[in-house]
Amino acid sequence: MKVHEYQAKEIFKRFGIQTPKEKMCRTVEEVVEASKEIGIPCVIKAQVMVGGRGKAGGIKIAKNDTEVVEYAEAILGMDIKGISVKKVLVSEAVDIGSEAYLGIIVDRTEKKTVVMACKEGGVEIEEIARKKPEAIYKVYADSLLGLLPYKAREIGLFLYDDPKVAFECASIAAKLYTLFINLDSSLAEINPLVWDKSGRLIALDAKINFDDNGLFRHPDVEGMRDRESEDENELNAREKDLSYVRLTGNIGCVVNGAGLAMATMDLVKHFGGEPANFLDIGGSSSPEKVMNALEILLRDRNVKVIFFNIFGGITRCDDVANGILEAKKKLSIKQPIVARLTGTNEDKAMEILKEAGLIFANSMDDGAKKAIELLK
Amino acid sequence: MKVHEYQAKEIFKRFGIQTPKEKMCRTVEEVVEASKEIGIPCVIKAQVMVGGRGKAGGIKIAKNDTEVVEYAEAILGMDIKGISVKKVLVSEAVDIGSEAYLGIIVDRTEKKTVVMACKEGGVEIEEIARKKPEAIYKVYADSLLGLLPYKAREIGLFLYDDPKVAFECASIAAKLYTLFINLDSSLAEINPLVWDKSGRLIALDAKINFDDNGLFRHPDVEGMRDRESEDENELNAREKDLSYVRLTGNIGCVVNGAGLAMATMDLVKHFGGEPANFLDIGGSSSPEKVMNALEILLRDRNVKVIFFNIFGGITRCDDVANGILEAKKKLSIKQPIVARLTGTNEDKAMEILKEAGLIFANSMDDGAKKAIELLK
Amino acid sequence: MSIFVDKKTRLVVQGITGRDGSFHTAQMIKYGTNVVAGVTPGRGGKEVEGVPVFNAVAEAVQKTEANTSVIFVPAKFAPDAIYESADAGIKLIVCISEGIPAIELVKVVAYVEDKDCRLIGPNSPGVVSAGEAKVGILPGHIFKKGSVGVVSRSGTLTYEIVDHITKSGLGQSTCLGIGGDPVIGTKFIECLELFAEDGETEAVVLVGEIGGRDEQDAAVYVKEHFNKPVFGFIVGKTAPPGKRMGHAGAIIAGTAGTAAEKIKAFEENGIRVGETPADVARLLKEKLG
Amino acid sequence: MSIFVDKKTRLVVQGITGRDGSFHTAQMIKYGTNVVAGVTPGRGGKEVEGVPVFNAVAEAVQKTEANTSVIFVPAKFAPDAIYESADAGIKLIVCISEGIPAIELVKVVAYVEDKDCRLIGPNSPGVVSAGEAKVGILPGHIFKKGSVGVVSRSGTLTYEIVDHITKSGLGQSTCLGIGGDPVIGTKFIECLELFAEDGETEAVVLVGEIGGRDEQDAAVYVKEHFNKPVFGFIVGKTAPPGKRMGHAGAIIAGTAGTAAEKIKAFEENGIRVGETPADVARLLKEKLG
Repeated sequence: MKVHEYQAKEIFKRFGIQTPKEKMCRTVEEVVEASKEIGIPCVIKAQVMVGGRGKAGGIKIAKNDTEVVEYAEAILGMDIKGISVKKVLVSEAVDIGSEAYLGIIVDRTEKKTVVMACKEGGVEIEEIARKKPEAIYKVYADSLLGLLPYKAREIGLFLYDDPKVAFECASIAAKLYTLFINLDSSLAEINPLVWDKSGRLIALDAKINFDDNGLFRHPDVEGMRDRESEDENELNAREKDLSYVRLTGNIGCVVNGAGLAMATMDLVKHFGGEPANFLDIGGSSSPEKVMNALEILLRDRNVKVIFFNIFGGITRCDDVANGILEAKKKLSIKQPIVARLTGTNEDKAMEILKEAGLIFANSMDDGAKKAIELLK
Repeated sequence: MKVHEYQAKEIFKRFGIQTPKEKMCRTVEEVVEASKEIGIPCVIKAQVMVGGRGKAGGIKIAKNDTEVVEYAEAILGMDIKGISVKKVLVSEAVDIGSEAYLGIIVDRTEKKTVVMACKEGGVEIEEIARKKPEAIYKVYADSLLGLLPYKAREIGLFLYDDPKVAFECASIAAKLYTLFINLDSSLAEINPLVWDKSGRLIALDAKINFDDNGLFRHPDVEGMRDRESEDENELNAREKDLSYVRLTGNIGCVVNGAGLAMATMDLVKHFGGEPANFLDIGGSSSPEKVMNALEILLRDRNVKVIFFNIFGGITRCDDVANGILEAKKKLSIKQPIVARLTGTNEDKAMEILKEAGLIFANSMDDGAKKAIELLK
Repeated sequence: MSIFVDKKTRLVVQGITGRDGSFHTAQMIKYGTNVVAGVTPGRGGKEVEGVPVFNAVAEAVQKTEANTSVIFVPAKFAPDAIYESADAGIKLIVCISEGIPAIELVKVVAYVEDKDCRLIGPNSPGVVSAGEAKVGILPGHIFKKGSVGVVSRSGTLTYEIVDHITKSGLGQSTCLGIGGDPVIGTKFIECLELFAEDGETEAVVLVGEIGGRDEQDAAVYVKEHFNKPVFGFIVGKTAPPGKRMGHAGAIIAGTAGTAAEKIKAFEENGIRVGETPADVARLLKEKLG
Repeated sequence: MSIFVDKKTRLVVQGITGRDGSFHTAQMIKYGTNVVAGVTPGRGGKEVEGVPVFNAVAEAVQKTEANTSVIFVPAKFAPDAIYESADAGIKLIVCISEGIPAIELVKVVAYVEDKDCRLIGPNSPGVVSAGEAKVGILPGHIFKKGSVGVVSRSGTLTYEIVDHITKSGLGQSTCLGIGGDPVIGTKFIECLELFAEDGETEAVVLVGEIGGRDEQDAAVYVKEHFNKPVFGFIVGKTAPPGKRMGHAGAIIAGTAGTAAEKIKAFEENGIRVGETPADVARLLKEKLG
């Protein structure tokens, strides 16, 4: 789960990491009000959870009252990569001395939490990782003891020559690590970390992603979810314990298991079709779950054919079959359904579905091909 | 550092461990008031930091209003092992089902934190440890991960057959462990842990000792110190970074280093004398520290001779000598001083003290003997 | 021969009295797995499918000499279950539970690696050594004793691949799902190391997916150290960047972890990649006859 | 020969720019110890007593091949200093700092034991191998090269004993204080194991005190495994129960840890106990001539 910059900064403050004086606003009036409080010049930053806000014109420095109004009007409501800007952050214009990068993730290969630092801030870390990986300094936290103070100092002394600033930076790294662990983050990033001309070390931008598996123990974080900016169907699917991602094609896929679901999408594409979605109904099935899955799937008006690909293990094919039957009754499904159901209780499923008007497939390949055929 | 039962129970409550309904009182009037709130019968318990309160008559069950007044009057002001009772705890009379023991310490031999449980509660654990050690069930916390839930369950399932009660007990063990670690305890004990007839698991008595080395990070705990019940001189010594323990003899000992200080006391005794105290002036010396040491030492009116035994390493003998000179001037010391000063700068010390009227010794043995001689 | 599990496996089922635990205990016994004990705290003394239940793993190990455990407890309790097994001297822990927070897994994995113990998973469908033992939830009927080893990051997709292999006339030595989470106990390379020494295994199939770079690391390992034929299959070619595809680990971050770069790494290092599951079986059949 | 430290010791001083650190660096160099580096974060590039100062132990190890460290930093920072040395590959850590909370030591000791690294202390006065190297704060002038090993739980009392030994005409192989805290890195038995294999050591003196049962454990070990003569000295005979005598560890809890039971354990296991420090030297002299 992602949160907005202004939310990440609220969390930063809670953990003692200094951020610029700033205020989140939803209207031009609020922006004008905030600019008086914060002072002019001030920075107006679009709050959208996609990269490249700056290039898209979503970040502007207002140098006078007129510009405050002008930029607020321009940015609020602006469309950035398909997302409409509903909130802006009005921020103190910091007098930047130097910019650095500080971020924490779990390193899959080392199976450890890693703190990354780079003397170049404000640039995309993945870009640097690809082009000059040696510019990124990595320090691994001890898996059981956490980020030891001497390792935090290592980060500080890498970024700054002045020991006082280095130790201040070490303290920020330690706080960022505590935040990362205490809130089950999957990414906590200060980019740029600014050493300003008045001598402060300050988080000019903030990014925190959360591990969905850890959200259950952080209801306060879950409460920060911006439901407006998420796909309603994906949200709905998650609430019903389904995993759904909308794509742009027209063949709706219903599959058990994430790997098989991806394989199904790939196979549709392989044979010349276009998958409308990723949809994993998960392990233990029930007719109700299948109903819910179809309901979500059908909200996508692009779906012209439905392709069920089920390999029963824990999932019982008869459960799926019963779900299909019920859904057909209640949801008045007009699209043709191609069904490939194999494994646990496949015979029962066939019995249940024999008069349901489905197109049966005896393999994944067969199913994908039949689904594509139906579109012609 | 030790705290009273009522303070330990305040801490228990903070960590979610259930205690009886109770109230600390300083006067008979307060006890009467509390008994109305808590209900009669109630238990009146002397708050003193020594064992054997019960046997000394410091714990009574009052079955009516008259007894409340009678016992309150009897216990408040009572002398238990030389300590005057200034506070009592008025406690709900719990309907005891069964009693158990639950305690946590750091095991020196295993170098680990150990949770100890025993099905016999309300008795002294050291007594059981000596007489039937097999009755004590021990579970070691992982040094880095802490007390894992499965180990807390082991404790619960050892003490109680009913799984529900066992899991409740596991949760108490987990809370007690968290308390132990979070507050730098050296002992955290529930004795007895009572399963009462209404089905509650409740800490009927509570004991917490704190690691003095950890107190610096727990000012709230330090604030619980009962200055009234501690020896004023020992308290004073600690504040001046000296380690002092008063004994009953008449030869005052001033030594650098705890081991040597104990050796000095033993030696005095060995040659037939009686040490008045343990006093360690610590590593790095200063004339002022020596002054402070003598000031504390001389508050003990029993001291008839002073014996300095200094083996200079970090401690400089000339610092000690200067301290003695100054103290003689400012404190008008009448007692004779035997001085054995060897090691770093011993020559300078001799030079400083040559006209100070001290009795010099060329070894520990010599010093101890001379000090004893002076008493005759 | 085979790897991880076989006839000598003495299995303890953690969470045996739960819905999944009891169901799969029956399935594993049916397959021939030697299930010697179950554990559910507070249920000690009971039986499930004829298997004695204990309060703690240590007790189960002491009384039944269990050497392998399979974990069916909810994610919230799974790390503790793993610690318990590792402490009790279990040598192989197969964790089926899914949804464990990554920061817990970092601790769990470090702890287990420090003991003489291997963790497979979490979020693993389990391990099957065909005709020997089945530990986990993979459906037993699709397997046939043979010479192909299969290692996969996913569950049902593994069944699909195995099913194709069996239908092609070939069989399997050992098949396992290593789990779809970013932090897992056992990765491709460790499985390859064991397959290299397994006399029964003549070829290996690596089933990968988007996210991370385990497939790339495995590809380099195969080229440098592995002497048996290896075939690959990668899913997620149509997955958009930044979107999690079910598994916590199946996500393309920025430009890293795409199916294209994984397929490229496989092919550059001598691993033939199938276009579809059926294709993988066909390639295998061509090679092994 | 000798144990723990010798001419091959390459010492890094953690906290070298502090008051105690710099003073004792000079003293150790004067004794002939090979002090190769110092560490104080933020002071890298400076020099103390001609010794180069680094920001981190890893850097010091890399540049100077230090293999031993001595720690002079305040208690609050000492655990981190120990972790840093252990992580940097230091083989012997001597921690002089005192006042570290016991629950930190539990972690530190577990962590260090898991590495190929030994911790002496905390709250240790250090280790001296006479004529070879001095690591810590023991006064160098009282030592004389010889054949007696001394292990002690205290500081100045060790000096007293060593001084008597030297004045009796005998000398020492290695002398050390293991620290007075309840939880310490190295205990009597581990020192005895090393003294057993040290050709230079002909007899050992164990200097114990009230609290705990390390002396009792050591006594049993001596009887069962140790073939050289051992002498003992125990302080705290006059200490009252329940009162801490300076050291965090020097306390008689209930009826356990008294001087009487320690002396009894020594005598029952063939360790002759001196009544006074002078007496210990006399007993040694009788035995070794």
